[in-house]
Order: sequence, then C-alpha cells, then structure tokens
Amino acid sequence: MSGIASILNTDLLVATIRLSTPITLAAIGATICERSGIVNIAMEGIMIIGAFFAAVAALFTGNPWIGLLAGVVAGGIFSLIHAVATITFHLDHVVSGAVMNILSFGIVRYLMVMIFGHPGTTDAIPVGLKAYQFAIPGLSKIPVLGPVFFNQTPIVYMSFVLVVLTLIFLKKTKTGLHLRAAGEHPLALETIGVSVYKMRYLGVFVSGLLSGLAGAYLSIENSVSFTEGMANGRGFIALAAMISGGWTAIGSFVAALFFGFADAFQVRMQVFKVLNIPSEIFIIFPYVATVLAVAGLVKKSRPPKADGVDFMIEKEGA
Amino acid sequence: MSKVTKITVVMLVISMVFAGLVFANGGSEAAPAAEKSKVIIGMATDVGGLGDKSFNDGSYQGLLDAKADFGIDARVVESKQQTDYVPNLSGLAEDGAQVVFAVGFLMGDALIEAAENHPDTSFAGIDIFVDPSKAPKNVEGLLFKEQESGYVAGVVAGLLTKQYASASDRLNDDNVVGMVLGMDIPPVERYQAGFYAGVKSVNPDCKVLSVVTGTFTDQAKGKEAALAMIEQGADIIFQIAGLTGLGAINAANEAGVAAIGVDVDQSAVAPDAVITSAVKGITRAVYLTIKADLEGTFEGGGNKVFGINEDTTGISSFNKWDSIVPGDVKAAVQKAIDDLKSGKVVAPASRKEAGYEG
Amino acid sequence: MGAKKEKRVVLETKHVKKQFPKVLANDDINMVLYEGEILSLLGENGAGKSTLMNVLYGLYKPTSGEILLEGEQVEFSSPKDAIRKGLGMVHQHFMLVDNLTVTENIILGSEPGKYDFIDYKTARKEVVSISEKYHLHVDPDEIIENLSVGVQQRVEILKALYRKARILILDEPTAVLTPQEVDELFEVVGRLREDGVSIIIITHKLEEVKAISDRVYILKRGKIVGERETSQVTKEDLANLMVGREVVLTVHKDEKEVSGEPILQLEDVVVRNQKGINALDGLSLDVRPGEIVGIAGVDGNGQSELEEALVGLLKLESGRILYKGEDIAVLDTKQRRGKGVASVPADRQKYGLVLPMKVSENMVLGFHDEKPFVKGINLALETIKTHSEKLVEEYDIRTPGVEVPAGNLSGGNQQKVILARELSSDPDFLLVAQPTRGLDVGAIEYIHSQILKMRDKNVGILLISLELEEIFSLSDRILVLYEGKIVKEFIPENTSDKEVGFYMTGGKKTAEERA
Amino acid sequence: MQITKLKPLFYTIIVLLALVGSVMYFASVFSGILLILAAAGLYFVYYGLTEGKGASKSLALSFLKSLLIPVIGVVSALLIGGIIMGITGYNPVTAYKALFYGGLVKNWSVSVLNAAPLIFTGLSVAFAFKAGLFNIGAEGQYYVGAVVATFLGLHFNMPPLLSIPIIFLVAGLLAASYNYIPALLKVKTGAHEVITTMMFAQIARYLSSIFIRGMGGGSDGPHPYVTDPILKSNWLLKMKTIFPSANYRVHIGILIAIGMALFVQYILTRTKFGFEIRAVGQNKDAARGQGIKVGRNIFIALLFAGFLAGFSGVNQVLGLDHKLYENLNAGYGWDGISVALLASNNPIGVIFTSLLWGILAAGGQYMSRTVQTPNSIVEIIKGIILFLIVAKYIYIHIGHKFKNKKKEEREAVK
Repeated sequence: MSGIASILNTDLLVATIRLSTPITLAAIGATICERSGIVNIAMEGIMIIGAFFAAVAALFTGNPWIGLLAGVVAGGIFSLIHAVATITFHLDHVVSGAVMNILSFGIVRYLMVMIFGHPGTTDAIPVGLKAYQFAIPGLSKIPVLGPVFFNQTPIVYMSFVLVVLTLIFLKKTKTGLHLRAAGEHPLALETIGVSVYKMRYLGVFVSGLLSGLAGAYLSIENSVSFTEGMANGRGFIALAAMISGGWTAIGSFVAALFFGFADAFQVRMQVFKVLNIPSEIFIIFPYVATVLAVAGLVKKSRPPKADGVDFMIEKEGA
Repeated sequence: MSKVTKITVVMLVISMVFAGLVFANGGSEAAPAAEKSKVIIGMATDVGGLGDKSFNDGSYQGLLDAKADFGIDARVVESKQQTDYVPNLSGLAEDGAQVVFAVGFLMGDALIEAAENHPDTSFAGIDIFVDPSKAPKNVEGLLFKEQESGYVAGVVAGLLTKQYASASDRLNDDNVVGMVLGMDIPPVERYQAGFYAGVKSVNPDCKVLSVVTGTFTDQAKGKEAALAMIEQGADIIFQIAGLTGLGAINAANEAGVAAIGVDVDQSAVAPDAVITSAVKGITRAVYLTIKADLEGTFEGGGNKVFGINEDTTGISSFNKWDSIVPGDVKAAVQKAIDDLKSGKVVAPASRKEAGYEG
Repeated sequence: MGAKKEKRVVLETKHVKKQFPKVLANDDINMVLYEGEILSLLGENGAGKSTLMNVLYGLYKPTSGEILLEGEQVEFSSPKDAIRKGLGMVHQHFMLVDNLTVTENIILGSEPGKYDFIDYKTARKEVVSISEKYHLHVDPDEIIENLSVGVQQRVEILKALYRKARILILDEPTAVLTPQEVDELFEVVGRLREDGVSIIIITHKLEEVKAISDRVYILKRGKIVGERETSQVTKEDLANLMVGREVVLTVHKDEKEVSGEPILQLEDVVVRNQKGINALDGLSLDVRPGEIVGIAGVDGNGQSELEEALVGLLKLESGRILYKGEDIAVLDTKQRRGKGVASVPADRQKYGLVLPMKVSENMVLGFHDEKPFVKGINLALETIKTHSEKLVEEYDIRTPGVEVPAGNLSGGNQQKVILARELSSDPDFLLVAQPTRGLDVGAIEYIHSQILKMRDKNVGILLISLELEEIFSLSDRILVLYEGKIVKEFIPENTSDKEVGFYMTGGKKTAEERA
Repeated sequence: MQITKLKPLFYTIIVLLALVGSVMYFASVFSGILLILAAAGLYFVYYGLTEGKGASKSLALSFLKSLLIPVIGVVSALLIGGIIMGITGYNPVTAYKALFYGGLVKNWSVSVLNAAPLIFTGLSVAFAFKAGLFNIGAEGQYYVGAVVATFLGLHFNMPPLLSIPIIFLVAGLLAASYNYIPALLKVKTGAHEVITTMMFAQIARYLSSIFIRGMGGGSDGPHPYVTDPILKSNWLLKMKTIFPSANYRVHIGILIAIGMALFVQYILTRTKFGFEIRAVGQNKDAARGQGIKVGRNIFIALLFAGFLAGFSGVNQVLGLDHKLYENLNAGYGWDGISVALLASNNPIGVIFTSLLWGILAAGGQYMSRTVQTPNSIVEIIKGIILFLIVAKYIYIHIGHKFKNKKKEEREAVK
C-alpha cells in the first residue's frame, strides 16, 4: 500500500497536464461552438484531421511550427463543413457531427495510403515541438507548481493561455457577447442588427481551429508521428469535459484536468500493482461524470438556450 | 408525369447506365489483369494493418523480399473489421494466390476456416497456433520463440541498467527496467516472460515493471506508461506494443533514457535511445515459407516454430549503441545465445513459468 | 399636451401595403407621427398592427408604399438601419438574453470600448445615467432571468433609449403587466414625451388609449378605419370603431329553453402561466346543457389558459372544475375525454392535429385505443378508414382521400377534421375555441351550423372567440373575460356589441376607478 | 368483387415467393431475384385489380418518388468519389467494377453478413427517431447484447429451438434496460438523450472488456482478449444447411433481421403503440392534447430501441463470431445511424440502406484486394452520400434557385 503514496507526486501532476491538454483544447473549442448555438460532436474527427496534417507538414518541411500551423488550419477548414451543413443548410447538428466523424477517418486513411503507401503510422518527424520545451525562469523553481505549470512544451503553454483568452473573449469582448447571445436568443441578436449566422460560423470555425491544435499536440508535440486511432475517443471525452464543465471555459479546463488526472492515476496504479482494479473503471470515469452532469446533479450545468436550435431568418417572414 | 417522377426516372436510368458501365464486359474482369504468368502470393493483415513499424510491416517485408528474389506477384490487403478476415483470406486464394498469409494472432479462426474451404491453397498464419489434431493439411502456423528474443534483450537490459550503467548517461543506478505491453496476447506475453527471465538471469535484484495499455494504436497511452515507469527510475524501456510502443520509445528518448524495440529493428524511431530491438524473424519466416512452397516443400497441418536455432529470434544490431555497449555485455549476449541454442537455458514462455506475476 | 406643440412630422407612411403569402396584412396604410406625441394604434388581433410596426422597424419589407422619416424617404433592409435612424421597438415578446446582465442586454450590438473590448465601466455608467434620467430604475448588474416582467420591459425601453431612439414603438406593452406596473409604465412614457420622444403604442385596450395617448388610429382588417384626437373621442366610439361588426353571415338559431343543472361549473379557478402571473384569477362560470356560452374578450386575457385548464393540460392553483357535479380537475386529459368532454383547440395546428399523419389517423387521434378502432393491440385500420370516410362525407371535408397527410388540407378542412373528430365522439360538453380563425366565409358558416346542431342535441357548449360577431351570432349567454376574470354577463338580445366591447377593453374597470 | 375473396390466396403466394426468393438470394442463389420480382409484380397486379388501375399506378409512382433523393444522392456521391479517385491517380472505372462486382456478386455473402447487424441497429435508431428521439448510443446497446449473448451462449445447454430464442429475448431485454437510465433522465430531468446514450455507449464499450476477460478472456486464459467459443448448439442456422451451394458463413441472421424490420413496420403502422409513438414524435402538443401520455411513449421508444440494438450484438455472436473479441467493434452503432437516416427512418428502407452499406464495405475490401485501390475511398463515399441525402435543404436551396431562374426567364419572355 506504500504504492499509493509513491504515486502521488509531482510527476503525477505533470502527467495530468500532459494527458489533459488535448482534451482541454478541444473542450474550450466546443464551449465556444456550443455557446454560439451549434452542437459539435465532431471534435474526434477534427482532431484526427488536425493531427494528420500537422504531422505531414512537419514531416515534409522539417519544421514543427509549420506543422502546428497546418494542423490548426486543417482543423478549421474541415470544421467549416459542419458549419455549412448546420447553419446554411440547416442540417441537424448531431447528424452532421456524426457524419463528420465517419468522413474524417476515411479521408485520413485515404491520404495515408496515397502519401505513405500504407495506413497505420507516418514516419517520425525530424524534430517535434517537445524539443521546444522551456522552463520559465524563476516560476519553474516553485515547488510542485513550478514543474507542473512553468516547465512545459509550447502547445501546453498555449492551452493555458487559450483558456484565459477564451474566458476573456466570452466575458469581455463585443464579439464574445454577440456569440453568447446567438446561442441564447438568436432573434434578439438579429433584431439589433447583428448576424446570427456570422457568429455561429465563427463559433464552429474557432472550435475547429482548437480541435486541430489538440490534434497537432497529439501528433507533433506529445509524440513524433501520426498514428491512426491516435485520438482514441479523446474528442468525446472533450465533449464530456465541456458538458460537465457547464459550458464554460474554466469548467471545461477543470473537468479536463480531472479526467487527465484519472487517466494518469490509472496508469500508475498498474505500474505498482496496488489494489487490482480494472483500468476500465478509471477510463469510463469521464462519461459517468457527464451523465451525472446532465442529470442535473451538477448545479452549473446549463446548456445555452438555443443550443442545437436551428435559426432561419426567413422564418421571421411570416 | 410529374416533374419529380421524370427526374426520378432520369436518375434511375443514369444509375443503370452507370452500373452497366461498371459491369461492362463482365465483372470477372474486375480481378486485375495481373501478370498471369507470375505466382501470386497474398497476405491479409488484421485491423491494425500495415504501417505499424512492427510485425505487420515485418511480414510485408518478407513478401517484398520474396518478390525481389522470385519475381512473384505480391498482394496485400488490410481488414477493416473482423468480418473481413475470412473473405480476404479466401478471396486471395480464389484470386489464384498460391500461398496466403494471415498476419496476427486474432485471425486464427479465420485462417482455419479459409484453409478448410480452399484445400488447394497453402495458408500460413503468423503468430497463429495451428492445432495439429484438427487442422487441415494446407495450413501452417508460424510461431516464434519471442521468449528467446526477450531473454537476450533482457540480458542486455539487466546488465546495462546496473553493472554497466556508467556506459551511457541515459542509464541510471536505480536498477529498474520497464516493459510497455499492448494487448496481452500470447506473443506479447512470451516476450514479457523471456525479458523478465533474461534480466533476472544476470541481475537478480533488478526491479522489472510492466504496464498493459490494452491497445496497439494509442501512442499517448504508450508514452504515459513508459514515463510512469521512468519516474520510478526505469532507465530501459522494452516496448511490446506495436504503434502504442512508438510512444513508449519516444518517451524514453525524450526522458533521456534508453529503450529496446520489438519485432523488427526499430532503432530508426529514435537512434539515440534504442539500444537494440528484440527481433523475431517474421520477415525471414515469411520469406522461407514462400521459398518452401515454391520449392514444393511446404508442409502444413502443424506449426513451424522459429527460434534462435533458426536464427530467426534474437536481437538486432546495436546500431548507434554499438560503441557504447561494453564488450562484456556483448560477450554475455553471445553466451546467452549459445546457452539457448544448446538448450542449457530454456526461456520461459509464460509469466507462470517465469514466476513473474507482472 | 405634447400634441399641442408645433406639430413636426417625424414619421410618415404612404400607401404602405404588406402582402403575406396567404393574407393581406396591411392595406394602403397612411399615417403620420408628430414629434413628441403619443400615438395609439388600436385594433383587434390580426388587425395588422404588429405587422405594420415590424415594417416600420425593418423586420419586414413592405410590398409597396413608402416610409418617410423626418421628411426623407427611407428603406430599412434590417432593424440595424431602423435603429441607426433613431427608431426603437419594444417587442411584445421581449428580445432579452436571459442569462446576461441588464447592462449587457442594453448595450448588446452597440457596446462602448476600444477595439473589440467592452468598456463595462463606461457602459454601466451610461446605463445608470439614462435609467436615472428617465427614472427607469434597474440594477445594471442583475441577470435578466431574476427580473420581473415589468422590470424586463424597462430594460427593453432602456435598450431603445440607449440607442438614442427618438421614436419608440411599444407593442402590446401592458399585455404582460400587473396594474401597478402598467401605471409605472405610463409615467415613464409620459416622461419620454416630455423629453420629445415620439411614441407609438400598439394596443387593444381602450383605457390605455384614453389614459395616455394624444391621438389614435384604429386599424381593422389591415386598413385604417379611423383617426381620432383622444381628447375628443369617447371609449364607446372607439370600441365601436374597433370591434364594430359590419353585416356578416347571419346565423338563424331557433329559440330554445335551456334549463336544468349546469353540466360544467368553474368555481373561482386560479391558473398560473409560465411567467408566474395568475392568468386565470378566480374565474367562475357555468354552462348548462343545450346552451352556448360565449366568452368574449380581447386576446391575452386568459383565453388560452382557460382552454388548457379545461382540457387538462394546465393544473389549477386553486378552485374546482365540476363536470356533472364531479370535480374533474384531478383527472388527466384522457380521462376527461372519456367522460364526454370534447374540445376544439384554438391553435388547431399545434394542439389539434398531427399534420404529417393521415387524415384518417387524425380522425381517431385520442380514440385510437378505444373500440371499435382497436382490436387487441392492433388498430382496426378498415374500421378507421370507413369511419373517417363517413366523417369526410358527413362534414364534407375536401380531401383527395383519407390517406393523405392532414397537412395537405386547407385550414378550413383541417378545422373540419378536428370538428368531425370531436363531435363524432358525441360529447356532453364541448369546448370550442377560435373555431373560425382564418377561415373563409363558407367554412365559417358551416362550422357555425355544426356548433348549433350540437346545441340542439342538448350539448353544453363553451365558445371562446376573439370575434365578437361570432360570439353574438352563436351565444345564448355572453361572458366577458377580462384579465382572468369574468367581469360581466350579458344576454345577446339585451346588449350591443358597443357595450360588450366596452367591457372587453376594460372600460368598466376604469369607469369604476373614476367613480 | 370476388377478387377480394382471393386476398388470402394472393397474399400467401406473394409472401411465399418473396420469402423463398430472398432466402435464395441471400444464399447467393441469384436466381432468387426472379421470385422476388415475381412477388413484387404480383402484388402490383393484385393491387391494381382491387384498387383500380390508377391506384396501382400511383403506388408505383409514389414508390419511384420515394427513390428520388436516395438515387440522386448515391449516384452523385459515386461520381464525386470517382472524380476523387481520378484526381488521385486511381482508375475509377476499374475500381468501381471491382467494388460492385465484389459487393454484389463475388463477396455478396460478406455484404449480407455486414448488412444483418446494421439492419438491427438501423431499426433501433429509426424507431427512436419516429418518437422524435436520437438514439446515438446504439453502439452501447450492441455491446450489452453481445456480452449477454456470449455469456448465455457459453452456459446455456438446451435444444437450439429453445435456447436461441431465449438468448435473443434475454439479451434484447437487458440491452433495452441499458437505456433505462437515459430514458428516465429524459423524461424526468429532460437530459438530452443524445448526450446520455452517447456516454453510455462509451461506458459499455469499456465495461465489456471486463466481462470478456471474465468469460475466458482473462490474460491467463487460453484466448486472451477473446472469450471462449459459445456452445455449438447455440449457433444460428447456417444457410448452407438449406442451400448446399450457399456460402458456409452466411447464417439466417439476415432473415431474422428482415423479419424484425417487418415487425417494426407492423408495430409502427398497425398497432396503437406505434400510432402513439408516431403521434408523439411528430407533434407532442397535439398528442398530449388528445390525451396521449408523452412521457410513457418516450420511455417505451427508447427501451425498444435498445432492445433492437441488442439484437444486433446477439446476431453477431450467435451467427458469425461465436465468441466475443475485445476492441474489435465495427462501429455498427454509428453506421446504424447512417442507414436509418438514409432510409429516412422507414423500417423497410433500412433493409436496403443496410444492404447498400454492406455492399460498399464488402466491395471495398474486394476492390482493395484485387485492384489495390484503398478501400477508405468507400468511407469517403459513404460520408458524401450521407451529406447529400440528409441535408434536404440543399435540394430546397437548389430548387429555389432553379424556380427563380425559371421565373426570370418567363418574365424575360414577356
């Protein structure tokens, strides 16, 4: 039983951050998207797209930063399919999301075979973003918190910043205000002359960018090559995080950390065979948490009023 | 007729034409007008598929080697789901393949099924145990004594992690090594048991950790498992997890410790970190099987076990580490190999035998 | 009075016409609005008031005609233009985002601050300053959800003022307010006028017109049928202009002695709507077999709640519903129907029919699990088919067949389907709400005759209608529903639509207040 | 007229023809198609005789109409897919030849095997849709069904005619009960079933591993990550036993699936339950207004959806795999959504869309095997088909544009 004690150390927290980063990114993306009124269950697919293009670009340019950019942009562009389908063509959001997921697998595998002659995994990129890990002087010396938050890799830092930015965007900016209004009471926004469609397109696009970034993290920062099935359900965990986080940036972040912790903990439980619980018990944790959240056991969890509600200006015609 | 129906009819016609065009001059031509003269050799991989930088690719390499030497027409197909196993195997046979390989433990039942239904084609299953008592005569299981590769690799790890830790700054004195497992299937277990035994044989008080990730495709999980063990002082990580393992090697590389690859020489993944790889000569086994069949010496109905005596199991060259690894270690490796060959040492094939509860 | 100032026209419409696919909502509207006056737009529901305002506000485009603002012609492509030109509108259904603060709602769309950042300090200051200027007291940091309807309306007004509105349109501003809140609203409006803001109030309540407006246009069926200086007009005249019935279809209903125990009795029923207001506020009435009791009243005075309470979709806060002497308030819809309570809902498409389902299926909706339409768990499709074919015949419903979706039928025929379904269950009590809304004369006549037939079959009928002439031509007794109460009972023979309209529009109430 | 007296006769003939025909066809005895066509024709004639020429004609027309969107979608998707292949340097014609030859002829048996489980999950999703619900978690109920079937299959030693129905029933019921909590939450708290069932699907996926290890899959067991094979007595009947020429893997699961589809169709169109489900799904308010219990119907719908999805799992275990593999799911739940949407939730339509999906999958494998074209193109085509068919607004959109143009032209003429 001394095992338990030795699990609980700084490394566990570092691992927690490492595992939660992609979830955090996708989750805050989803938050923005759903706050604008578009339900997005396609994060899984977008992540895969992002991871793939990031790896490929990094591989052929030899520059991970270009890879990063490629991943983010690819995610953004791919997400626009969802935007067009749901906003312009008024397709059911969940349906579109499901189709997006199916599509992404096909696209990536097809391109894999085209480019590398085989699916599975790409060759290792010459240099990954991990190489750019840097400790913030001073801060990183703080015991425990130092190594956890201030000695990290680029995208992890970005995720911290992005959480704050999302918070500011939603709370403090005009666009953020409009976006939230679009998800709560679209007509109110339209009647004061702000385009609901624009806001919703924005929401979907941003979530695409962030999910793409999450993918890039998986392929070119946390590892040095792309592998099919890399996302491995993280997109859905992100959804879970967003919901149990009550559709807020901070909430999503905390939930993501929580889920990351559960995963890190689970691996370490195995390393020292302390009490033999099937790892699955920990893996399903996020999903159970989400069910509890929507069951209303989590107070704050209130979806945007017009989340998933189609908006048609023509309707106001008569 | 209403506009709608008109359009429908038109579309139907189009689709008919389309179909017609597709079936024009008979579907049977759908099979490629491949070089009929050449012998066709087929290979079906399981869901993992090619590009695993491990045993699927290894097997494929064997096919390519044979192609190079015997000028065969090599065909490979990946399965998308388990319902595809049988049709792909029998399909290859029906396409006229002379030998059909099933790559992967999970295709075992499908292999037998396909073999039973195509008695004129030779079938071979990599990592598949064929029960001689009821298996048809045209199917052969290609098994490997992974435990032997594991054992030799274990010797390397056991010595380097403690006695010769000074050899590289990637090694420490904590006397801990770790293993990252994919799904806990027999070949994986054999590697694990062998490795454990190997380590203990030269370094009895070494702490050997291992984590089952339960997947062959999730790099992040493999990385996490490796790091978790590195935190505990492990300075050599042995990956037995396919693509998941790439994450483990990557983790070792980043964490500044060493790793040991699996199945094929994986030093390319991270030249600085990968000391060596515990290889099982899949490539060679495939090649030999094809050769045998072409020479008409293919005998099925049982298993061919490739071990150290066939020079198909063992470890790859040290590559970048060649200069680092001390001569004594290399000597010990040679000794271990000799002992295994002479049968002086028998590497355990399961955790039970190894007495490892990991 | 503001109107006494030198009259500068701020807004004018010329021959404005708005044609919707089915209805002509506005026809040749010519109206002017002077600076600093309060103009009322009086009219029944569907008279086209709201449409006209939405045209002014740029939500709809007029089919023809022009709008002049400060003398110059304008074309609003979206509300944004209208807002920029100084128009403000308070919609009947508030355009407020529930989970945002008062300040955020007010500044939404025209936030202060550099770049994309909202300068909440300034925003808050401005909000506070206007709200003080006009004595519209609100807590700028409160979340809308936590505010009463009255305060929310204040926020809406502030929203307009914040955008420097010089013309303010209030759509049914008092519909959702309590009396006190109404008084406060009037004060505010008065102050705005003093400040030179021109105001248009859309309403159908005479008292409001008299209470605050300087001038009033009366709309009827999309046309302006009159313009008056409020000071020079009596409520009676207004009521007449508004509901005045031109000669329409005459229904010959033979005299008939209604006697015996009431089949339905409501005893001071209280029902709360989702806004938490008592929509029915101690309402009592009774209906006797073989009589038609007409509920006259302007929309939004509790009609829909009365309907839902009777059918069993809304539960009572207090009071009893006695049917054949038994309290059915505790029963659910199914059970009530079982006891012979039938109803023709006002919103036939929402509550009456499942449009995508077949006519035949709609014919048995609700009876589908009763003999003879069901055998065991199976629907007796043949029986249902023949049954509905019979009804289609009987109620001459124009339909290509009983197998087509009800959605394909015209409004009139849809209504006939409902009628057929409800009447064929030969009920003892029938609730009919808005039976002829939006139907053509032929259908109206037919439906009226059917209702009377039921009356002759000694069915107790409660008729809720916004069409006063309908009430008059059908009812044996007329009850005036006003703000959730029955304020007056009439016998059609001994009253005039003027008088009833007077009560409908709350004239009585204010009369009492004066006394 | 006396023709109606012959009704039972006619129907028995039609049903028999159809049944035998389809059995033959699914057993790769392609002449079976003739019997099926004969049945269809006979029905058409009979309909004409009883209802009059016009009726039968309109029947045919409405049938064609219902095909309009799907056909457009599939054909254009195939064309787009072809273009993609062309651009990326594969020969679309040879590829499609292989695809359809493989899917329809060579590996037809595989197409059938792929279709059977899809029909069940598709029905599950479709039925939920009829009640206005989105059972996105069919995947999870599939797992439950499979696990239970395996467990019973391992321990249930009884005559097949007894054990197999029981297994189907029990597994189905447990799969249904797996939707109990989502249903409860939906009715009581309004928690959206999309979220709850999706999460439950993930939970089932991982928990199933534990059960699999418990059923012989234990890492020290003979077949790690695979359960022991179930008793032979619990296997579904193989087509081969009926038609020696049939592929030895094809089992009667497909027939059960089709039977189920007909049953669901019957439930929806001919029973009071179905009536209420549809009413609730299409207009809650009206349903409530006429005294139909909305909550109860939502509950029933979700549970029955789970029941159907559970059958899918049973079908795979008893029919094909005879054991349960871990981490080897083919995503029948997700594909179930696709086929349901494609069939616009018509149970009969689901049969055909499932077959289409099965054909594409099997043909794709054949294609990649023979002409070495990546079968992932099939996934892409599937995606395109879905977008094209489901996004009705695209057509309305185009329609508008079309009309407006027409109008302008007309005005131009004047």
